[in-house]
Amino acid sequence: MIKKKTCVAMLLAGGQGSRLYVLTTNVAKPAVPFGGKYRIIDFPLSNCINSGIDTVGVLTQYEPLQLNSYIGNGHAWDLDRMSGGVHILPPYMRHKSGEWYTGTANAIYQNIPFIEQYDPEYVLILSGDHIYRMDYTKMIAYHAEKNADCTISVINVSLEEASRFGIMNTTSDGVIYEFEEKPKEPKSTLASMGIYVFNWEKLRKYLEEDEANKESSNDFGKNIIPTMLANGEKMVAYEFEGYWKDVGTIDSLWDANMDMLAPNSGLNIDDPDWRIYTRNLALPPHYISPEGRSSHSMVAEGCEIEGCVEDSVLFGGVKVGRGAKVLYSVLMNGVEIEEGATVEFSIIAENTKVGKNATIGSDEEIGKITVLAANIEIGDGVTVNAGDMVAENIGGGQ
Amino acid sequence: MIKKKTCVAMLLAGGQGSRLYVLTTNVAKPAVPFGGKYRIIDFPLSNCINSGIDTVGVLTQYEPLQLNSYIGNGHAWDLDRMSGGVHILPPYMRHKSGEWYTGTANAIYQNIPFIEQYDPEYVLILSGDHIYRMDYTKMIAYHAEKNADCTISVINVSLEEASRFGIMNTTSDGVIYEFEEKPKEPKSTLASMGIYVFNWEKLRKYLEEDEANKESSNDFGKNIIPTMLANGEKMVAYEFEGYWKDVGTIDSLWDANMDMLAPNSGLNIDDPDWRIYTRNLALPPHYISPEGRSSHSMVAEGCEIEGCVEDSVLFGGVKVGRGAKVLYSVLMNGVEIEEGATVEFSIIAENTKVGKNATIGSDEEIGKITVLAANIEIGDGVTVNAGDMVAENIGGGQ
Amino acid sequence: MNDVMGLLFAYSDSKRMGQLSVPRTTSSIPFGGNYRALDFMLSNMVNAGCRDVGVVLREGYQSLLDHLGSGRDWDLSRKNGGLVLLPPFGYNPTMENRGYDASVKGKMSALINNLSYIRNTRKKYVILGEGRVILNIRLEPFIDEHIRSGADITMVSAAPLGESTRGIYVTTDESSRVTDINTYHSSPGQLESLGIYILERTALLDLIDYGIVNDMSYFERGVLRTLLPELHIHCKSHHGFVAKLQTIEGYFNSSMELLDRNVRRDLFNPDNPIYTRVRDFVATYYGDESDVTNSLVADGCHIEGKVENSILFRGVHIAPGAVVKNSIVMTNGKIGKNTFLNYIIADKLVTVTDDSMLVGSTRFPVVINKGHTV
Amino acid sequence: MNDVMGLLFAYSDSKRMGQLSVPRTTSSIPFGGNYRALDFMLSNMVNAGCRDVGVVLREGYQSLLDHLGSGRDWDLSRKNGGLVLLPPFGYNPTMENRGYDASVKGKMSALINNLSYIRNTRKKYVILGEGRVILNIRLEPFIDEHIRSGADITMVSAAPLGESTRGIYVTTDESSRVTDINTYHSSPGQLESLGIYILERTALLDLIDYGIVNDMSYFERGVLRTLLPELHIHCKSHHGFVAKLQTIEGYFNSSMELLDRNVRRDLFNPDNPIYTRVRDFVATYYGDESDVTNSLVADGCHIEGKVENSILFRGVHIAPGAVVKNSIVMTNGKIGKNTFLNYIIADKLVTVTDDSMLVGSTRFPVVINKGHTV
Repeated sequence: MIKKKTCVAMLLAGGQGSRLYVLTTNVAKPAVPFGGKYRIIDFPLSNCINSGIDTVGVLTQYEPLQLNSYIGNGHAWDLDRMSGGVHILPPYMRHKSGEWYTGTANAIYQNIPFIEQYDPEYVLILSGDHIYRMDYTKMIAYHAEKNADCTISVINVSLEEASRFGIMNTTSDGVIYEFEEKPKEPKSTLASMGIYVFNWEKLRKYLEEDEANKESSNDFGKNIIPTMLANGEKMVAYEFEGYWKDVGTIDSLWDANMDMLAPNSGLNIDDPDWRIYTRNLALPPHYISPEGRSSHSMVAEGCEIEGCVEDSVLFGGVKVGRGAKVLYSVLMNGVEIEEGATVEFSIIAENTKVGKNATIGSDEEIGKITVLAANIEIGDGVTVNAGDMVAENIGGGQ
Repeated sequence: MIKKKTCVAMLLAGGQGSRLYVLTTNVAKPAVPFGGKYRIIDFPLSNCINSGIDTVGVLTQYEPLQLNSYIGNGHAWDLDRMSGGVHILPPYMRHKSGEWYTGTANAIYQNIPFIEQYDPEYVLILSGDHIYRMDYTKMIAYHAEKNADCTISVINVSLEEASRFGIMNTTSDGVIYEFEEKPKEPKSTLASMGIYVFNWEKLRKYLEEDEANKESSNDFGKNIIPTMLANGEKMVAYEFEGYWKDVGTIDSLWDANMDMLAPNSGLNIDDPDWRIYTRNLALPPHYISPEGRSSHSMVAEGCEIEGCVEDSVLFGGVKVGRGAKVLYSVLMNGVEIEEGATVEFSIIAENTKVGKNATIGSDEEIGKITVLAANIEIGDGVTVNAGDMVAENIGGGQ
Repeated sequence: MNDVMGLLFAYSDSKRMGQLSVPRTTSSIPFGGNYRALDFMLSNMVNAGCRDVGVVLREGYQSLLDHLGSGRDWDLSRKNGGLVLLPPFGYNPTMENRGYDASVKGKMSALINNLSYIRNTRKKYVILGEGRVILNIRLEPFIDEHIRSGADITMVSAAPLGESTRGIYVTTDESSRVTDINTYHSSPGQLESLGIYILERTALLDLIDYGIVNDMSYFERGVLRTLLPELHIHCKSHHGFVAKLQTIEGYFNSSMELLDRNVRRDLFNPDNPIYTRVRDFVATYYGDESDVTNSLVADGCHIEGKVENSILFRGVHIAPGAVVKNSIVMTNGKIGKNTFLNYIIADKLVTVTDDSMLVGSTRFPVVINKGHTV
Repeated sequence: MNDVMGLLFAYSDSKRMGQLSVPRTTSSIPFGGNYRALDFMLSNMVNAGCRDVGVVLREGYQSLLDHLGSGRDWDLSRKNGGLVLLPPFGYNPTMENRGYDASVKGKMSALINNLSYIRNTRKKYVILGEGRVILNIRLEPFIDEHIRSGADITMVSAAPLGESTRGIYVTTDESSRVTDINTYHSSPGQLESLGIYILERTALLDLIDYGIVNDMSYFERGVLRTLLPELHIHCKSHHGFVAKLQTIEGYFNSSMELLDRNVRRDLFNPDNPIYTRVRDFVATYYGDESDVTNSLVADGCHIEGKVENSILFRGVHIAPGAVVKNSIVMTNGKIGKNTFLNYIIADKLVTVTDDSMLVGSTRFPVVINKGHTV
């Protein structure tokens, strides 16, 4: 019934993503919409199937329902396999007791039986909040070639940025001899991307030991990796070249969406040999009316544009009324901007309505992104200031 | 993406099933094997798809992994739907807190958002420990015709048995006016089968009120049904005719397996218009050697029979060596009975080995079923007494 | 409604669809930016609760096989039944059909060849439909009314579609019962059949049997017409948008109607969604200099030029300086720099090289063949 | 091994399979209680990591379409690629093939007709196989050795299978390199090709091109033989059970070999499982009076009589008093009361009425046609 797999991927879908504020009130971070058609989790899932990895465990304990119904049977990502496929793994009860995941390592520890079913050689640990396209098979081949116990994917960042990341200090042949979390004076610029390949036998041993250690916070970065390093296991850095962005904050999420519009950003999703898959909405083509305009923008299916859209990303079914202006903004599925409204430097979540002649955000304070939560209504003529986060309806009379 | 459904089924896969002892040490009760090819949960799932209900939530907090990997993408039951399908629903974390299911009603309460996605008219509540074939559409049609708020499926039991069940006292037109849990002096013989149809709007209201009541144990039988009755909601009994058996104990599980062999038991699974679906194991046909014999038995794929099998149910890949005897027993997948061994009135769980000339159970004390747990080895010549439950290896020297 | 099956006739012999029907059957012609013609009736059937749909193929069906696949994108991939492709060429002298003459034409022939499928799919009702008829229709109320009315057949009709010849026209009495059926030309007050019939499966089997016994070649003007005195055919009108693919000019005009907001609301009604094969294109990118007005644009396009009153299918590239007016560019078309297109239908995978100019007219839209470079 | 595709030739022209091949192509003949012939090579390919398998059909493929469905039971149902049914009749004069002569025979013709599939499936290696060759072979070590050896082609062979004529026989040197290829008759010391070839996809494209340019009709005795001086064909032997369906007698004898425990262990090796269409039958029921010895019995049977040295497919009913010896009863056969069968092959859905007696012989097993009542 269950076949042996060379590599099983475990995707840490993580917690609430509180730095995305109102965007994750009812949505787990990996399910946050991105780039006109996608949700963040589409990227690691698509990378998996494109890399030939067809067994993926998604570790989550926050709002698994939505993730569960989004992922469904996995067909959208071709992960509806008879053996393997994609499985949502919330914490579960064993015998008389159960416990929540206490850390990233504990989440994997609690799912050892899931992994053991497939008797894999390697386990690939991924996280659910990064936008990137990566062929994991190359990393696994590198891991095998180097005969490593653990391979950590790293990206070269600027020296200024380096102190914000976990930095890998390596010898000339890529072997990691030191790991520094957010070093004040970084010795290298190789930042961990939070993507690990482990020999499964080895990892299981460390997970079990870590679990037995009451002092441990059961985290990969804080406990497993340092312990393995200290024990002299062979840990190597695999340098990734290409676009990679953590979209865990409002600013970085907005930035990454804008990167969709910049040919030089390196974020090229339109590659027929490396499709990013997503759940389909069965919408018709979008329509631009005689008065409508769209430039330097991405527009998805089902939109109806009668106003002016510039430098923006419009998800499925967005409506922009006559005379309305949408500039440098991200409008998620089903957002409606009524006649004469202006939206600038904003992220508006799903199905929210902006009334006539309302003003959302402004271009006067660049970098201050305005955010409207999902399913709310902003009344006619209302002004929402740059940088505000709106979680509830605002009536037109206010 | 998600379509409205007329009826959503919620399957209470329940707890550990402790009255099945060693059979549920690592397996949730609904995943216990039954009838040569099936697991208990195959019955309600097959009933659902055969009744045209393609959206099923499986509520579980005990060993969801195995249930999850057993159900996979739902394809075996044709429940791998793009909209709907089968979903495992363990308890999950909301915002900062999460809680385990405190009772059957609480399990549904916690999954109100799951049900609301499909905006159903009716919700069908099922439990995961009964063997029966039932067309739920007839029950739902009856519910609609009677204009009921809640319809409870009942089965006519003998007066002696009645005090072991929840008994529905009804007026002549089937309206329930009283519900008695295990009455000492039953007024009727209509026993609840634990299958309910509710108008969803109504049920949701009662779930919410029940949740607000700190005194409640959040259980359908103890709280929701009595409260609805007390409030004068229209509750009707739908009388089911056919085979129905709770397989929550060793004895009833053994009985129900033996019913597979009795043409008059009413348990006819071999109906091409009402298939019971199960996960396929990709085994070849079974083989009976020149010395082998099988009579009044069910034998599944992959078995190799060189001994004598009578009045027994053999699951996939069972091996019975030369001179071995298997009588009135249930041997689950991959069990091996070596040469000369005798197995009588026993249930042997998956992949367990019985050594040469060993003796398991006896026919001297009828009704005393012997149980061997999964994945253990009983040494050559060992005797296991009638009624014993064996959870660990027994060496041949003992 | 689980007790209904669909039977979709996806062959057709419209030679007047010209170059568009060379690489495919009419039902497979791309329409409306995302779709193939038969997606509409197929989705209507699925939305009405059909879990079994037989699609009757004949010639040029390879493109339909690719498009439909296992039926999963319509949620019709089932262990048993679901989407079943019924090739008339799969005709075998099995016992059921033995002795029947399968050499008759059109719908009658298709029905006879698929007798065993119709016999073995044990649903109470059947909806017949045609892949080349494009409309969005919620069929559940029609089924309910059919059951209530007690009619033998419920037929869905519309005001005559104009351009067509060979339509099936019906005269009805004041109770909407069909009193006459004719073909080729309509008389005033007649309605045109949209090829959608709702009836009990056993009634369909009886009609097929009648056709076989009486050696009739045609379903509507043969079997139904002959039986009119005893057969209660209830005619119910559909008032929304309808396109019936028969000529290139008609195809072009029906496509352009989609630029009307009311037509889109009707045909793309989200309460009765139209499904199609999922292709996983990205959203469409509009460049700095793009200028698109009154156009319908599918996903995956990359637009740097000017587009007006046009329909762009998935993955179309419009280079800077290109001007595309009153045109239809199908999937993965590449329109080069400084080109000018007016009244053009570019089939799939067409490349228009830089600096080209191609002009047709409303009455004569010019078709560029699939895969061609001009 | 994700970088391998399979190409399975599921047509064949064995007229000597008699009545068994009337309702189906040879690759679709039921074998071994649960299977169709091509399940074996298809499973071998899937187990070797092929996620793309093209199945080349020609005539009588309706039963294969039913059997394979969307490919899901082999886990080959994919959004892109997966199991692809390649009908040679789907031949279109597309640009790739234009000017090529597709009127040549057999494997060469099948390859030419499916050039665009082979071109577009961007895997590095291809495994060619034949649906009528029944064996269980772990191909991954063969692929590994192919890559290590540097050979152009790795061919899987076995000792000549005896009964066959028209086999492809090869002579090899001491390094197992093929030095000669001939057909019809084998010389002492020669090996027979099992139709399994492993090579790079681009190498296959080159060979097809060579065949086209030189107007060759045959793949092995034409293209490969001609190129032998420059082509390094590495021959590797398979030592397990092999059946190649060519005659009814051979089919019968190969089937009966399955009653040998060692043959079953080899052919049904659980480390290389053979998949087939899932049919959801119950386990087999043995009645009080049943008496079954030395027989292979699939699921869903209901046995009240005596069965000896036989193979029963799924859903076979053996009534009380029936005696079935040395016979093969295919799916859903009904054997009536007090019947006596010896050396009989009953095709699917056969009914043997009460009190009948039917006797063939080892050299002449009697076939009862599909669906017949005798």
